[in-house]
Parts: sequence; structure tokens; C-alpha cells
Amino acid sequence: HLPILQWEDKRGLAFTKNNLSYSSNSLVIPVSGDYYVYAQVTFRGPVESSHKPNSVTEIITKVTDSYPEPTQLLTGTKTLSENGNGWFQPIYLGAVVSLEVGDKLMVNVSDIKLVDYTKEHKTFFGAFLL
Amino acid sequence: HLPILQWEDKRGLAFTKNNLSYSSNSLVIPVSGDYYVYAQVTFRGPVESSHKPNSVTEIITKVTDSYPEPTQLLTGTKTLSENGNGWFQPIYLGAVVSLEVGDKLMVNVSDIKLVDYTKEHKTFFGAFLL
Amino acid sequence: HLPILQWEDKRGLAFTKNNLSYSSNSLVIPVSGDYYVYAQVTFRGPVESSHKPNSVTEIITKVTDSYPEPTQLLTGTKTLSENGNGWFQPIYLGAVVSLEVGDKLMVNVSDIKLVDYTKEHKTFFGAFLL
Amino acid sequence: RHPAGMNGRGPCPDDMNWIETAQQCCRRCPAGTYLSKPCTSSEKNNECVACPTGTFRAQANTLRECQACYECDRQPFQSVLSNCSATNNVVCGCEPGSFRVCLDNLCSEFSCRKCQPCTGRFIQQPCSETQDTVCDSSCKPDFYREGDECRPCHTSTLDTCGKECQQVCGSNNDQ
Amino acid sequence: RHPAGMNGRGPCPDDMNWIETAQQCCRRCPAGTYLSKPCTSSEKNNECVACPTGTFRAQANTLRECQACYECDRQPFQSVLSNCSATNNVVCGCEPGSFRVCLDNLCSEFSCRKCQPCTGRFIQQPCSETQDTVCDSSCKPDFYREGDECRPCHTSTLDTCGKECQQVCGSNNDQ
Repeated sequence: HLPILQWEDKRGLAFTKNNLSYSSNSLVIPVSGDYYVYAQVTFRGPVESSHKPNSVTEIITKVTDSYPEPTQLLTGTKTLSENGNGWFQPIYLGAVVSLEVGDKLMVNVSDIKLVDYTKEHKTFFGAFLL
Repeated sequence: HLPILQWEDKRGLAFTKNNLSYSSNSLVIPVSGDYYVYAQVTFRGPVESSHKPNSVTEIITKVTDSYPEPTQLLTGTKTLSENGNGWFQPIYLGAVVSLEVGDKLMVNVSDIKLVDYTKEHKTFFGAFLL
Repeated sequence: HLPILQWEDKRGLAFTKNNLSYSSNSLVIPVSGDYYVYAQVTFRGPVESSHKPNSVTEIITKVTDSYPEPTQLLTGTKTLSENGNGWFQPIYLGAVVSLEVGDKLMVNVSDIKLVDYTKEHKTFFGAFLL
Repeated sequence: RHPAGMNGRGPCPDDMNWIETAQQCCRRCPAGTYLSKPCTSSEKNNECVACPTGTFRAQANTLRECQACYECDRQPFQSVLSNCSATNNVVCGCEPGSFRVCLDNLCSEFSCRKCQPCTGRFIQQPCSETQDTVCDSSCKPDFYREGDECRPCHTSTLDTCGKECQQVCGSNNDQ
Repeated sequence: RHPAGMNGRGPCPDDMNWIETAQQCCRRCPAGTYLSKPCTSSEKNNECVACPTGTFRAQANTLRECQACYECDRQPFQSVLSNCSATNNVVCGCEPGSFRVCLDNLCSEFSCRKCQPCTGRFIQQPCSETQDTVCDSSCKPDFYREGDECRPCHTSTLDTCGKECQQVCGSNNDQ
């Protein structure tokens, strides 16, 4: 599977409320219902890495006890046309999904080395019950 | 007018609720109010087509009995700088709009052949009442 | 600081409700709580300007009486790989933030000359209380 | 299994899942079906319904819907290797005579391109699902090099037969 | 100060802020702390708590949390000029021997690149935080031009010593 992003859930702008909790890299759903789930990942390069990526991908995934495999809920994938020097590429995703209590939401990316983790307002992840 | 996208409204992650219904390619508004409306279309190419597109456009449109022409609510338009080989470009749109009972929401695109319809988590469309 | 965008708050699709008000280029928060805040800016070029921009940036910022400096809430920054001729680049941002009564929300951009203000459905800004 | 006590979940036996709404463990629905009505305390079986066409479940589950099948991209040279069934997603590939160009390192997204014919050259490696044909760098006998192509001698005429062509085909033209 | 009457805000003295929940003016928390409990009417001091590690407040405030520190990008040649403290955000820069390539006109985003060495040339301007070394366009004595490089004469051998090289180093080879 694609690498999973880790998130800050307390400091600065980050918070968890209405007993939506964050544990082992996922948002844990406290009550069944329809949620608006969203995430933005800012990718940036180039970084010292063997191969030059030709695309970046962000996927919001659901893991549940009711099924042994993760389910891909939302996907944003963009090819890169930037040449050698520095590039930035934000990908925003958001939609309503039906979730059950205990479901876990996480964010996978094509290459963790390309994620800009330096500022909290550039890469973020959240959900709210409708 | 620009071609209108058709949507799956029952299978997989798709659902309609709170008597928001889907008919003839549009979401039909059951009760007047403010809705957060959103849609993502993933475009991809190249495809066998006479001309090489230099941009892709996604528009969320409203059709209402009170006016003979559709109203453009939200527009995302991006020029393409990808060269010959395969490219991907997601466009996400979302905002609050005031809608009347019976209004119809639909998604138009610049070129239907460029829309990636292969996976439900790459191209999606929805709305919820605030 | 980066230039601040001005917004139309009455005509066309624009409206302010639930005593969320608009004054001196900002949305003024009437009651403390969690808000989903969003904005899309469509950038376009080239424009007659001394230097050729190599990136565009959109930032949703909070100004509050409780702190003398603005706080950056959400940032979308993208490098431009478009060559000489005309280009378009929409940036959408949206997330839940905790706000206090009297806080002011505004949108800053890297270069006001690059903002496509011509159509209300291409560049928009809003918030709603959860 | 889920740690006991996580908001009322008891540990379920291996072949059962905890159903929140029924507040008890129920037998899983087999692959190809989904849970339409959870089991009641009296008997242990859920009501499972077959996945509607266009959806699938590859594994036993207690989900309320089946996953929507992917579709193969109607791009040139793409083909359906195996159709979606109640228990398997569609599998897409490239038609014979074409190969995959991966768009990401997992190759979950790819386009298909025609294999190169190696006209006038020997084939070092035949075209495969994931790689174009590898042609010999030099031309076959009776073929002369023109740019990066190999042209058959018999098609060359006196005036089109440049230096390379004469070297290779020269002897034929004299006869 | 805030216009009076804006939903019950009275104008506060200069060193105080209006606290909505307490419906009154309270003294600001000093930089490096945030407001954990607003002052009650009887005395004027808020309860202020130090910013947890990884966060900071550069100015006096009546905010409910501190700002999260930025992090320096672990890209090549980037360095931490000063760490985040309770009162200052981290400051990132480029290691000595490298310079900033700004990605936007405010240079809030930048990457670091190695300074060019000017081998065989005099340095017109040394490398700085914001600019690469500026090399002289002509080569130093005893160096000859090869493409856009300056090569030392002693490394040239008879067969590698082209026209340029002979002109510059020619005399040395004869001795």
C-alpha cells in the first residue's frame, strides 16, 4: 500500500472535538453518519531521490473492521510537468461519505519524501458530521 | 452548451438521502435553503481526438424553472502544460449557494472524452443542506 | 504582507446571512464556534508586469483583536510551468477552523494583477458555522 | 480482533464481526454479497444479499454496500483482461501488440501504446505487457540505415541511395 | 481600539484586550504564553500558560492556543538558523557554501543550492545567503577556456591542447 501520513492533532490550528479522535495515524469515527471529509497535501520537489517522480497522488482511505481491505474514498492524482528546479503542487479533496462508528480515516500519498510538512496551513486533514 | 456529465447515484460510495434525488443527470433540490455544493472531475489524456486540448474546464450549473437559461454557479478552468505523454489533472470545486425547491444541479465539462470515469473515487459530485 | 482581495457581498450569487457580515475586505465572525471556511481564486496570465511570476499563492488569513499579527489559516501555493502564452490556474482551499466572535477572515494573494476577477463563479470566498 | 470494551464491542469469534446497530457478533456475509439486515440475537446469521451488477465484494464482510467496479479506460489499445464479477473487480490491460506506459510508480494508472515494429532490425526482446519491443541497434542484412530507421535495399534507387546505402546495398545495384 | 458598541465591546485600555466570554477587558498574556482562563471581574489578570514545546507566541495576546512552529525543510543544504522558542518561530536558511533559490517573490519558500566554485576564475562577488558566487568571465592566468570551463594548463597534454589551450598554455609546453 501507499505510505500513510502522520498528523499533529493538538498543537496550533489542529484540534479534535465531538469525540472524533485521532490515533495511530487515523481519525476514528465516534458515531455512524454522513461526514464531510477533506484533506489537502502540498507536494514539493525536487528532493534527493533516485527517480524523478512524474506524478503525485493523495488518497483518503477508510479502514473498517467489517472488511479486511482498506477502501479508497477520494483520490487526487496529478502529473508533474515542472522541469528541474523547485516546484509546488497542492491537492485538495473533499466530499460526503457514509461512515460507521469505529471506521478509521487516513491519508495515503504516492511519496512521503515529496510532502511539504513544514507549515500547518499547507497540509491538513479533517472531517465533520453533517 | 458544454456537455453534461452523467452520474452513478446508487452503487458503491454513491447515495442520495434527505430526499435529495438524482434524475436526468441532475441533483434535484427538495427544499429551499443554502447548500454546500461540490464536485471533483479528474481529467486525463491524451486521447484519440482531432485536436490537442490546451485547457480543461469544469462548471457546476443550476437549471431552474424560473429562468430559461442555466446559471453557472462554480467554475474551475486550468490550462494544460503537459507535453505529449499521459497526463492527469483533478479539478475540485465547492461553495455555499442559495437554492430553491425544484432547482436542478449538474456538472458540465469542456470535453467529455477527457474525463476519467474509471474509478468512483476520482470523479464525484454532491451537495448537503446547511 | 501580501495584498488583500476585495469581495462583492451583495450582488449576483454573493450573500451574507446568519449575521456573518462583510466589512473592510473581511468576513466578520458573529458568534464563536467551528466554521468551514473556503475560498477559490482563479489566477490567469500573462499580464503586463515586470517579472514573470514562477508561482501563485492564495492564503486565508485571520485577524483578531487578541493578537497584533494576522494568522495564516490555509495556504495554497503552486509553481507555474506554463510557458509564454495564456494560462489559467484555480486554487481551492477549505477546512474547519475554530473562530472567536469578532475575528475577521480575509484572502491574501501573491499578486493581485494575476487574479481573474471577471466572473463571480471563478473566484469566490465563504464560510458557514458547523 | 477488536480490543474488548472499545465502546461496547465484545471480541467476536474469528468468523464473525461485531455489528454496532445489533450490538452483537454476527456471521460475516460471504464474498460477492453484502449485509442487508444484521442478525438478531435468536439466530446468528445476517441477511446477506448478492452484490448488484456493476459492484463486487472480494472478501467476506459485514458492509452495507458492495464496491463499485472500476471501468477500463476506453483509451486506444486498452482491453478488459477480466470482467467485473460479484467477487472480483475488473482487470484492465493492453491489447496484444501494445504495452503499458505507467503513469505512477504503482502502475495503478497506465496508458497503452503500440509496440514498435523493429522494421529492418532483429528483435532483441519481444514486446511484453509492461515493455516495448527491444530492437537490435544495427540493421538486418540488405537494409541500410537512414537516420534511426532501417530501409530495405530493394526500395533504394540510384539517386536516393546515399553513402550508407551504397556501402550496404551498393553491390546489389551493380548487378 | 475597537469601535464601542460592537456587540457589547467597550473600549479597553491599551494594555488590555476585550474578552468576549468574560464580557470585560483583561490584561494580555505575555509573549510565550496563551490565555488558558480569562480574568473574572474582581481582579484583572488572566490565567496564562506557557506555550507547549513546538508552539510559540511572539507577542502579548489573549488567544486560546499558541501557533505551531514551522519546520525547516529537510531538503539538501537547508539549515536551522535559529530554533523555535516559546516566543519565536524557527528561522530556516541555507548551509554555508550554499545559497537561496526563491520560489516566490517574498522568498517565504526557497530551496538551497551549492555555490559554484569558479574554478580557474577570479571571484567577482562571493557567494551570499541570497546569491550564487559571481565568477569573472575570463580565465585566470595559466588556465585555458574549454567550453564554459577554465582548465589549468599543467593538466593539458599535447593532443588535448586545442587552439585556445595552445594560445594560453602554448608557451609553457615548449619550455
